Formats: sequence, structure tokens, C-alpha cells
Amino acid sequence: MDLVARKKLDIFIEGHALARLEAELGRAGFKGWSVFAGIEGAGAHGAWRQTGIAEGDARLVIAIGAAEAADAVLAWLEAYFREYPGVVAVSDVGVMRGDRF
Amino acid sequence: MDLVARKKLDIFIEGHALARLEAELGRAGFKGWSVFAGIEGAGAHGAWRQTGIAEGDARLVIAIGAAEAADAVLAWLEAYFREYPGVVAVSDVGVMRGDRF
Amino acid sequence: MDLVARKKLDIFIEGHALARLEAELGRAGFKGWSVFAGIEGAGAHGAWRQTGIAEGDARLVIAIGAAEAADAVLAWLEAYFREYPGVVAVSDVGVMRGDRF
Amino acid sequence: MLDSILNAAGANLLAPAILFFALGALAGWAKSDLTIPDQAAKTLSLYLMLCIGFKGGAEARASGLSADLLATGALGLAFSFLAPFAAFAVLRAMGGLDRTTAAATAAHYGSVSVVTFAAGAEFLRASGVAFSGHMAAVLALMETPAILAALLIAGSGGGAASRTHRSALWREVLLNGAAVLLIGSFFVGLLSGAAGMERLSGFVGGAMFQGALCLFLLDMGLLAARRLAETRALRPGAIAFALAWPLLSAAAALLAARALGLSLGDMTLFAILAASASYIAVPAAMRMALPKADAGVYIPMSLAMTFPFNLVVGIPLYHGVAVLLAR
Amino acid sequence: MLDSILNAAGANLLAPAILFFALGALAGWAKSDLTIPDQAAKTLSLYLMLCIGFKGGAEARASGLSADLLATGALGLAFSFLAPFAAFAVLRAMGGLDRTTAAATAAHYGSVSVVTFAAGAEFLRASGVAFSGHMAAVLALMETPAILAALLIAGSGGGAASRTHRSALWREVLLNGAAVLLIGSFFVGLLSGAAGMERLSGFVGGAMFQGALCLFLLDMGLLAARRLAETRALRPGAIAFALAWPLLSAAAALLAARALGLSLGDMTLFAILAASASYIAVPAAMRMALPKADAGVYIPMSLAMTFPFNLVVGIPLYHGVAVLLAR
Amino acid sequence: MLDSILNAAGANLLAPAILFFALGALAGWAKSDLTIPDQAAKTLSLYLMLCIGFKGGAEARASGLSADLLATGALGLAFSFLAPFAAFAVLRAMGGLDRTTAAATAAHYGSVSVVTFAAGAEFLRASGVAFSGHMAAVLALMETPAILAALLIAGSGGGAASRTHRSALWREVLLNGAAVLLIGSFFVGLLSGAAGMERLSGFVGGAMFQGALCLFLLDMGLLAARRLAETRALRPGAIAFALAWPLLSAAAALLAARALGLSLGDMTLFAILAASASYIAVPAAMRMALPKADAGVYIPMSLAMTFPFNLVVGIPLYHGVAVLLAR
Ligand SMILES: Nc1ncnc2c1ncn2[C@@H]1O[C@H](COP(=O)(O)O)[C@@H](O)[C@H]1O
Ligand SMILES: Nc1ncnc2c1ncn2[C@@H]1O[C@H](COP(=O)(O)O)[C@@H](O)[C@H]1O
Ligand SMILES: Nc1ncnc2c1ncn2[C@@H]1O[C@H](COP(=O)(O)O)[C@@H](O)[C@H]1O
Ligand code: NA
Ligand code: NA
Ligand code: NA
Repeated sequence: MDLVARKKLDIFIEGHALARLEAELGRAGFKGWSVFAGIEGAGAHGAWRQTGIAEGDARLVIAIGAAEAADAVLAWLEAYFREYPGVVAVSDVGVMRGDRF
Repeated sequence: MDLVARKKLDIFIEGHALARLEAELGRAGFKGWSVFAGIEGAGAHGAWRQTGIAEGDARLVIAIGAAEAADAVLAWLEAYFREYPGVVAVSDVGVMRGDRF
Repeated sequence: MDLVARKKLDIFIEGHALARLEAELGRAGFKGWSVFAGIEGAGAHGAWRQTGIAEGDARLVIAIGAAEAADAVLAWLEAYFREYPGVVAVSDVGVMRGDRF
Repeated sequence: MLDSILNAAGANLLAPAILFFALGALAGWAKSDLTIPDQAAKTLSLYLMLCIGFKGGAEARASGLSADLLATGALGLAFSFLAPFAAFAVLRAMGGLDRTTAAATAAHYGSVSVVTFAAGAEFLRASGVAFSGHMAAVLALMETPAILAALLIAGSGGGAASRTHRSALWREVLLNGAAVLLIGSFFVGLLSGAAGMERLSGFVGGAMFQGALCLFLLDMGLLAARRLAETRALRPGAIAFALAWPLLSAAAALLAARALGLSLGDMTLFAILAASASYIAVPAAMRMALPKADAGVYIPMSLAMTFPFNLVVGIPLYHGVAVLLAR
Repeated sequence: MLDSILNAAGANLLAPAILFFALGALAGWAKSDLTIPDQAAKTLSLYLMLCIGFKGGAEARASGLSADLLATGALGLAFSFLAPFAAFAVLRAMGGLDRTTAAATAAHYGSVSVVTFAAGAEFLRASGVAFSGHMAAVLALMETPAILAALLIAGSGGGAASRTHRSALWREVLLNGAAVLLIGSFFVGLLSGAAGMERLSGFVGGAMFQGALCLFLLDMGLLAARRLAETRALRPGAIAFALAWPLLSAAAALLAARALGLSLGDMTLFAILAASASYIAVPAAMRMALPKADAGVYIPMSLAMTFPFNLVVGIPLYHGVAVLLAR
Repeated sequence: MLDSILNAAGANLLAPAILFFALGALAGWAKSDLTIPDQAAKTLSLYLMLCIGFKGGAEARASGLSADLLATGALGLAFSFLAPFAAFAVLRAMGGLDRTTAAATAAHYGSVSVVTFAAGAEFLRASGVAFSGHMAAVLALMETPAILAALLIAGSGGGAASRTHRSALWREVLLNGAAVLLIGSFFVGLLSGAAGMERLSGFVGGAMFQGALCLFLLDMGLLAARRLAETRALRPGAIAFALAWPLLSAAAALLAARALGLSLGDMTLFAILAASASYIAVPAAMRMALPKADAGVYIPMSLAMTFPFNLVVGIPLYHGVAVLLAR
């Protein structure tokens, strides 16, 4: 199995910013991403829990792509996180069909 | 803490293939996996969003196991992805109690 | 983009232990974590599926932090996993704003 | 006569269910963040199917399972199986769609929409027109044959799932949740009969059913508007098909139903079934069976064009024509 | 007499709720992809508990909280606490189950099933047999003691949670959501009385409750069939226990209830409670308290064998015997 | 007179909805694991909004859209927009809150709580006091202006979202789901009128609405207790504000409503709106617009203090004063 090296971003972000982040991912060159809903968490802005009415709308966005694309998104996130809660972690992954990322 | 090196697969796949993928994971030697439901995403086959009735049934399957087991599943996935949407990312992780993987 | 190296824990654990694990994460020095709900899975304790009434309450806890914090939590988990189902995987990630982890 | 048809059409436009659909469409178009939680929407659709099936079965029990059901059922099966061949021919002739996408789209139009049926039944009830309980069984019978037809049409060409992945397909096609729940509830209604109906009538009918339909149509409106906005430009041919096919299909259905001697209400419902397109069971089957077909074509066509068209224009129109034919 | 019992048993089989259970079981067995969204199922079970508790409280208020409640409550507590010891002895004697799994299984059979109770109450209502509102309180009281018994039985042996993890256990046991909602709703019904009942009667009873029960039982049927299919072969002993224990337990309960002088309806319900096994509260507690016990044993036993057995055979049978005893 | 007011207050305490709130609060306080699935809670809140809007619209249609609506609507808009300025001044004067957090908190108190309104309307219905359907429209109108006021107050200071992220803000503010559903359902009710009401009355009102309110308030009780427990110590000033502001605001509202000549029921409802604080729409907007504001302050204040206060004490109190004023 020949795997190609790519970057994987795990981005924890509030729901209201999702559309803007997705636009940014597209602009930066990501060809795909997946979004998951969290149920609780904690961070510098305190703890939250998705209970009852819509208080918690934390999202995990997983985006796999080229290093340059990742860099572009990280730059956008750096500015974004100066204002809003959230966290991003970058890791190395291998993928098949590298041209699709 | 002595951690043992294993492979972690993050597999994004449609719900209808889940049972077959799980059977394959078992055959390949994975002793465990976990499945999560996505809420939206985008890729080579376009964007989707889980709203209203059952349109989006994207799944994230996380499976941690030995390198050979991972190779076997990657081979299966390669054929599968030739026909169906989906993506897999491989990364290195450390686990405790390595014999359980 | 200057990224700082941190450890990422992917912890698969039953819902009833969540509060205790979160307390432990805090004690160990993690400044944040996120929790996701699984929908099915398999492992040494058999397969489960979240259907109907509340049988499956598997959680994925993602916690990013310093290596020492990770070690402390791994020690706690080692004892916990001797009694209860669950799995943890450790990986290396890069983060921005390293002081926040 | 024409007057009363137009009146009914006007009243249809002001029925809460239609207005909630419009509200959803407006909110979706304006990009409001209004959303119905997805599990609620799925539960609503299960509830609607349970109600339709159960009421149909109980009413069929009350009026006896007649030769009518057999005849109408056979007609429905034939329609669902044959329509995709015609639809495929038209779609290919119009150009613009590859073979696989055309086959998948044809399957949607051969199959049926449960909620269009429900809206049609409510329309008839509000107009005081009787129809047979067993039309719910006909609805259930028409869900699946179109999928089989599409598989035949697509053949083993480029777009179809390869052998290894087909094992699970037949189960999906024959035992899809919608068909099982519809047919199963029909039999529950049939077996439990009047006694069962007495216990459940306030659950499967009346204000609760109406209200659930409103909530579900609100969600459908949101979905249709969002789908339409996300759609990469559809070719004019596809749009024309989505609006003209229901008319053709309903016309053929009305003539066939008339020839069979169905009652006015049943004629209308059969035309509605023929005109409607699936957006739950068939897309799920196509993702599995014809993965290379373009969902960006068939979903907006059935969900965002044909569905609202039938809801607002089609139902009163088909009924109006049925009234003329039935004289 | 026998005639009317058999008639009631036959009618029970054709009640919509039972038929929907059968539909679910059939669909699950055939591996249809029909599923009730899990949050909907959880909400349904909360709704059923709220209704049962509230109606019980309101009816208890109407008829006065009598000495009967105290006596029946005490009997229920005793049954729930003592039954696990007997069940454990039998399970161990039959062999095949380790100590911890046997203790956990015994806890399930000492505790009760809310939905079996609901089905039994509907059966009585359909048969025109009265029962006391406070039986809902007895139901709530019987949820928890069996868990405590199992902890005593398992002792600090291999299977039990170690000291460090026990802190959270007592809260789970004593304040589990099911018990809190049942008892809490009972008190809400008691306090708000006739005025509250007048406002809510269409919500907690009638067609809506019936319908929710149908939907929930559909899900239970799916679940039971799937559980059964996923189960690694259960030993014959376990299967025998799952079908014979309810009979024994119901018999003992009927005799005790007769000795206490309970009414016919209350006798039947008490037997149903004794015969039923938990599949929500107790499994959750066991995952925490006895993590080494094998859930692959106790879940299929209580959910896929004892539950359907009571639903279809047990309820009319226990009632039939109660009728004979009550003469 | 006083007697009948106290009676109504007593009856309010024993209303099932209030008791279920208390049950939830108790269970949450005792850290029971009882929870309402989050999608169920969201669906319940959508359902309540749909009902309130629809009933309001249908009733407004029945009684004619009068000048009263215009006047009350204008008053509501003014209140919602101006109250935050006053609240901000008070909050800052009391000290302890930074500018941004004070502005965000003020927005919550200018806006309104749908469920408090629903509980108030049920209170009036139970007391046999009439009110206008168009108060639902006033409710919808009062949701949003307070958010705009808070943005003005906070200015472009440290806490506000920067330019780049503001694009999405206006949509969120003006097209938030709650407002769209409330206003939209009002128009659906208005357009479909008596015919629509006849079809839906058993869905939007009666036992089903009451029951949904009970279930939702159970969840609100759980939430309020958990929020209170998770809260890092609130300053006494914040607590005092959460309990005193509703009194002040209701008093001002009653005087204004009296001056405008509103009916007794409308006066009460308007006071309830003024006294209530938002905990759905405004927090969502603030997360976006004023991310540096501390949600650990405004959520517990509005949800865990002001909401229960209004529910238990406020509603009967404001009504009592309205009765005195209306004489
Ligand atoms: N160290 C972490 N590991 C995993 N998730 C985190 C971490 N820190 C923050 N998060 C997630 O990101 C959200 C916002 O983070 P913050 O801005 O730090 O409050 C939190 O509520 C968590 O869900
Ligand atoms: N680069 C990516 N990163 C994360 N998820 C992806 C990526 N590409 C695709 N996916 C997920 O996999 C699904 C199918 O991918 P595709 O076959 O590329 O359409 C998408 O809808 C996404 O949910
Ligand atoms: N190798 C694995 N990869 C991913 N998830 C796993 C793995 N093993 C176990 N899990 C998850 O952890 C849960 C408990 O594991 P176990 O104690 O092995 O039964 C399983 O039900 C899975 O959800
Ligand atoms: Na059709
Ligand atoms: Na029992
Ligand atoms: Na207010």
C-alpha cells in the first residue's frame, strides 16, 4: 500500500462559524472535510454540555489535505481564535489516492 | 508508561457499507473499532448535510490495530473506493496493552 | 505557522465514567477536552450498537495537552481499564498557542 | 363544477400544511437558521407512514378486501415498474444526463412520495371525497418496483455496483424501512380492525396527524429551498422534466384508473402516486446500487421541484381532471 | 369463565401494540433497515414513564392513599429485594454462569419492566378490569432494590467495581432517571389531582398513550430480534430460566397478593411486575457496578426472551390465573 | 379579590407544568442522571413556538387585526429596544461586570422567553381570563430588538466581533429560527383562519400542548439546576438583578399597558414578556456578536434565576397587580 503524506486538521469550533470555516477550507485548497457534533467539552472559555435546548453547538471539523492548504487555514484560524473559542490540532497522516487531497 | 506502536485508521464511509466494512475489519485482524455519525461534509462527490429526512448517513469508523491488519483493510478499501465515495487516513498512535490490538 | 508539539489522547470510554475521567483530566493538567457520542463499536467486551433505548453510551474523549499531563491520565486509565471496557490511543500533534494546552 | 374545483384549489393553498411548507421554503431561501432536528424529522416520517398504513388497513378491513385492491395493486405495480423505462427514454432523449444518472432519476419518478400521498388524502378529506383504505397498500406496493427497473436499465454498465458489493443490495431494496413499515402497519390495521381503530383513531388521524404533517412539511420546505440553493445549475431539460413528467404520468394514471373503474377518490390518489417522485427510499437505494449516478441531479429534481409542484398545483389539478373524467 | 379468558388472550394477540411488536420482531429478524431514531426511542420511554406515574398519582389521589398502597408497596419492595437471591441460587445451580454474571442476571429479574406493566394495564383496561392507581408507585418502588441485592450477592469478589469507582454508583442506583421520573410523576399526579388530570388526560392517556406504546413496542420488537441474532449461542439453561422464571415468580406473586387481599386487577399487575425483568435501569447499573458480568447473557435473556414471553403469553395467563384465584 | 388572586397563585403552584419544573429542578439538584434527549428538547421548543404563533394568528383572524395590535406591537418593540439601555446602566452601576458582559446580559433581559409566555397564557386560561391572540405576535416582535440594542451599547469596543466575522451576524439576528417560526406560524394561523384552526386545534392546544409544556418544563428544571450547580459563584449584585429586574420591568410594563388601555389579560401577558429574559435566541446571538462576554454570567441569571422566579412568583404576582390596576 503506497500512502502519500498529508496533513490532518482536527478543528474544534462553534457552530455559527462553520459556514465561514468551510468556505475558507475550500479557498485554501481542501477538497473535502467532515463535520461531527460534540456533546460536551471544556476549554479556556469554560465547560459546556449539549443538554436540553440548543446551548452547545460545538463542532469537530476533520480536514485532510496538503501542507500548504493546511498552512493557509491555520493562518485564518489564528486570527479567528483571537476572537472566538476553539482549538486546532495538526497531525501527519497517510492517504491513498493522494491526488484527491 | 510504555506505549506500543499501532496504526489508526480514520475511515469516512457511507452508512450502507458499514456492515461490510466491519466484517472486513474483523477478517483483517482488528479486534475493535468505533463508529461515529457525521453531520455534514464535502468531498469529490459533492457536499452533503444531515438535515431532515435520512439523506446524509456518513460514518467515521476509527479502528486501531496492527500494521498488517491495517494493510489488509487498506487493500479492501482501495477497491471499495473505486466505486463508492469515501476517504481513509492512516496515522501512527501509541496504545497501552498492545496485545489487545 | 509555528506549531508546538503536544500529545493527543483519543479515549473510548463508557458514559458512566465520563465525569470521573473529566475530573482526572483536569487534575492531570489538561486545560480542555471534547466529548463525542459513538453510535456503534466492537472490542474485547463484544460489540454494541446505539439503538432504541439507552444501551450504548460509548464516548470518545479527545484531549490535547502536554506530555506529562498525558502520562498522568494514562496511568489513571491503566488502572481504570483493568476493570472497565475502553481503549486509549496516543498520538503527536502540533498546536498553535501552545501555552493554552 | 369548475367553480368548486377552483375553490378546492384555493382552499388547498390556504391549508395549514401547505402554508407551513411555504414558510419552510421561505425560511430556507432566506437562509434562516431554523432547522428541525434530524431525528425528529425521521421520526415524523415514520409516524406518517405508520398512520397511513394503519388507517388504510383498518379501513380495508371495514370495507372488505375487494377485487378492487387486487386490480389497483396490479396496476400500481405495473406503473412503478414500467414508468422508469419511459422516463429513462425521455431523459436520455432530452440529452444532458449520462446513462447511469438517467436510470437513477427514472427510478425516483417510477416510485412514489409518501408525503405527497398524505397531502392528497388530506385534500380529499377536506373536500369531502371518499377514497379506499387499500390505496395505502397500493402506495406501499409502488415504492420498490421502480428500483428494480432502474437496475435492469443501468445493467452492468459503468455506473452499477460491482458484484462484491451487491449482496447487501437486495435486502436494501426489498426490505427498506419505508416499505416494511407501510406494509406492516397496513397488516396491523387489517388484523386489529375496528377494535384497534377505536383505540388508536386519535393517534393515527385527526389533529395529531394533521399537525405532524404540518411540521414535516415545514421541514420539507426548508430542505427543498436549501437543496435548490446548493444545486449546481440544473440543465433546463431536467427542470422541464421535473415539472412536465408529473402531468404526463398523472394523465396516463387517470386514464388507466378510469378504465379500471376506480372511484373518484381512488382515481385522484392513483394519479397523485403516479405523479409523485420518491426522495427517501430510492435515493438510499441508488447510493448503494448506482453510486456513479449524480445525486446532485435526482435529489433537487424530485425534492425541490416535483414535490412542491405536486403539492401546490398537482393535487388539485389531478383531482379536477378526475372529476371531469368521472362524470 | 375459561372462555372469556381465552377470548381476552386472543384479543390481546390482535391488539395493535402486540402486532406492532410482532412487526418489529419480523423486520428485525429479516434484517430490514427499519430503525426508530434512538433519541425518539428514549423520549418515548420517558413519555411512557411520565404518563404511568402521573396517572397513577392522580388516581391514587382520587381514591385516597389507602393502607393498600403501604401493604402492596412493602410487598413489592420485599419481592424486588428477595427475588434476586432466589434467582441467583437457581442460576448457579443450573450451572454455566459465573458468579458475577449470575448476580447481574438475578438483579434484572428482581427488578421490573415499565413497558410490560404498561401493556398489562392496557390489557386490563381493554378487558374492563379495574386496578389501583397506586400500582404505578409499586412499579417505581420495585425498580431499585434488586440492584442492591445483586451488589450484596456479588460481594467484593472478582466482578465488582473496585472501591475507587464506587463513589458514583450509589447515585446511579438510587437516582436513576427511570425511578426518579416514575416516582416524581406519581407525586405530580398526586399533588395536582383532578384539576391536573383534567388538563392532561388527553396527553397521558387515550389514543396518544396507546400510539406511543405501539411505536415503542415496534422498536422493542426490532431490538429484541436484533439482540437475539447478535447473541452468541445462549446455553439452554439460560433460555429455560428466561421462560420458566416468570411463571414461578408470577405464581408466587399471585399467592402473596391473594393473601394480602388485593383486588383482581392489582393481583394481575403485581404478578406482571414480578414476572417482568428490567432492560433499562438495571443494565445501566450493572455496567457500572459489575463490569465483569457478561451483558451478552443478561440482555438477550431479559429483552429478547422474557419480555416477549410476558407480552404475548404471560399477561393473559397471569390474569387468567388471578381470575381463578380471586373467585 | 385578594382571595381569588391568592387562590390562583396557589393553583398555579399545583399546576402540573409547575410541578414538573420543580421535579426537574429537584432531580438536577440531586444529580440524577435523568435527561431529556437534546433533539427532543429542541423539537419540543419548536412545537411550542409553532403552537403559540399559530393559535395567535388564528385568534387574531377571528377577532380582527385591530389598532390594538399596532399599538401593543409598537410598545413591545420600544420596550425590547430600550430596556437593554436601562438594564445596562443598572448592571454597570452595580459594578462587577465588564462592559461587554453587561451589554450581553442586558440583551437577554430586553428580549423575551417563549416558555414563560406559554406558562403565563396557561395561567390565564386556567383562571378564565381572556387575552388577545395577537399577543403572540408581540412576543415575536420583542425577541430581536434587544440584540440590536446590545450591539449598539457594546459598540466596537474590545468585546464585539470584528468586521470580518460580522457578515453572518445580521442574518442570525434577524432570521433566527425562533423569530421566524413564531412570526411565520402567526401568519399561517392568520391565513388559514377558522378552517385551519378547526383542523389543528387538537394539535396546537388542549392536552397535547399542556403535556408538551410539562415535558419541556421538566427539562428546563433539570437545566436550571445543573446550570446553577456548574456556575462559579455569581456576585450578589447579579443575583439581585436577576430577581429585582423582572419586578421593575413588569411594573413599568403594567403602567404602560394600562395607559394604552389594554385588556386585563393582555396587560398581564405584556408584563410577563417584559419581565422575562431570553435563554435561546439571545445567547446564540451573543456567542457570535459579543464572544468576549461571559456566558457563565448571563446564562445562569436568565435561565436559573429569572426564569423560575417568573414561573413561580412572577406570573401570579403580575396578574394580581394587573387586576388591581384594571379596576
Ligand atoms: N485541549 C483540548 N483538547 C480537546 N478539545 C479542546 C481542548 N481545548 C479546547 N477544546 C475544545 O474547544 C472548545 C473551545 O475551546 P476554548 O476556546 O479553549 O474554550 C472547548 O469547549 C472544547 O470542546
Ligand atoms: N479531505 C477530506 N478530509 C476529511 N473528510 C473528507 C475528505 N474528503 C472526503 N471526506 C469525507 O468523505 C466523504 C466522501 O468523500 P468523497 O468520496 O471524496 O466525496 C465526504 O463527504 C467527506 O465527509
Ligand atoms: N481497536 C479499537 N479501535 C477503535 N475503537 C476501539 C478499539 N477497541 C475498542 N474500541 C472501542 O472501545 C470500546 C470498549 O473496548 P473493549 O474494552 O475492548 O471492549 C469498544 O466497544 C469500541 O467502541
Ligand atoms: Na411516481
Ligand atoms: Na421482576
Ligand atoms: Na424581557
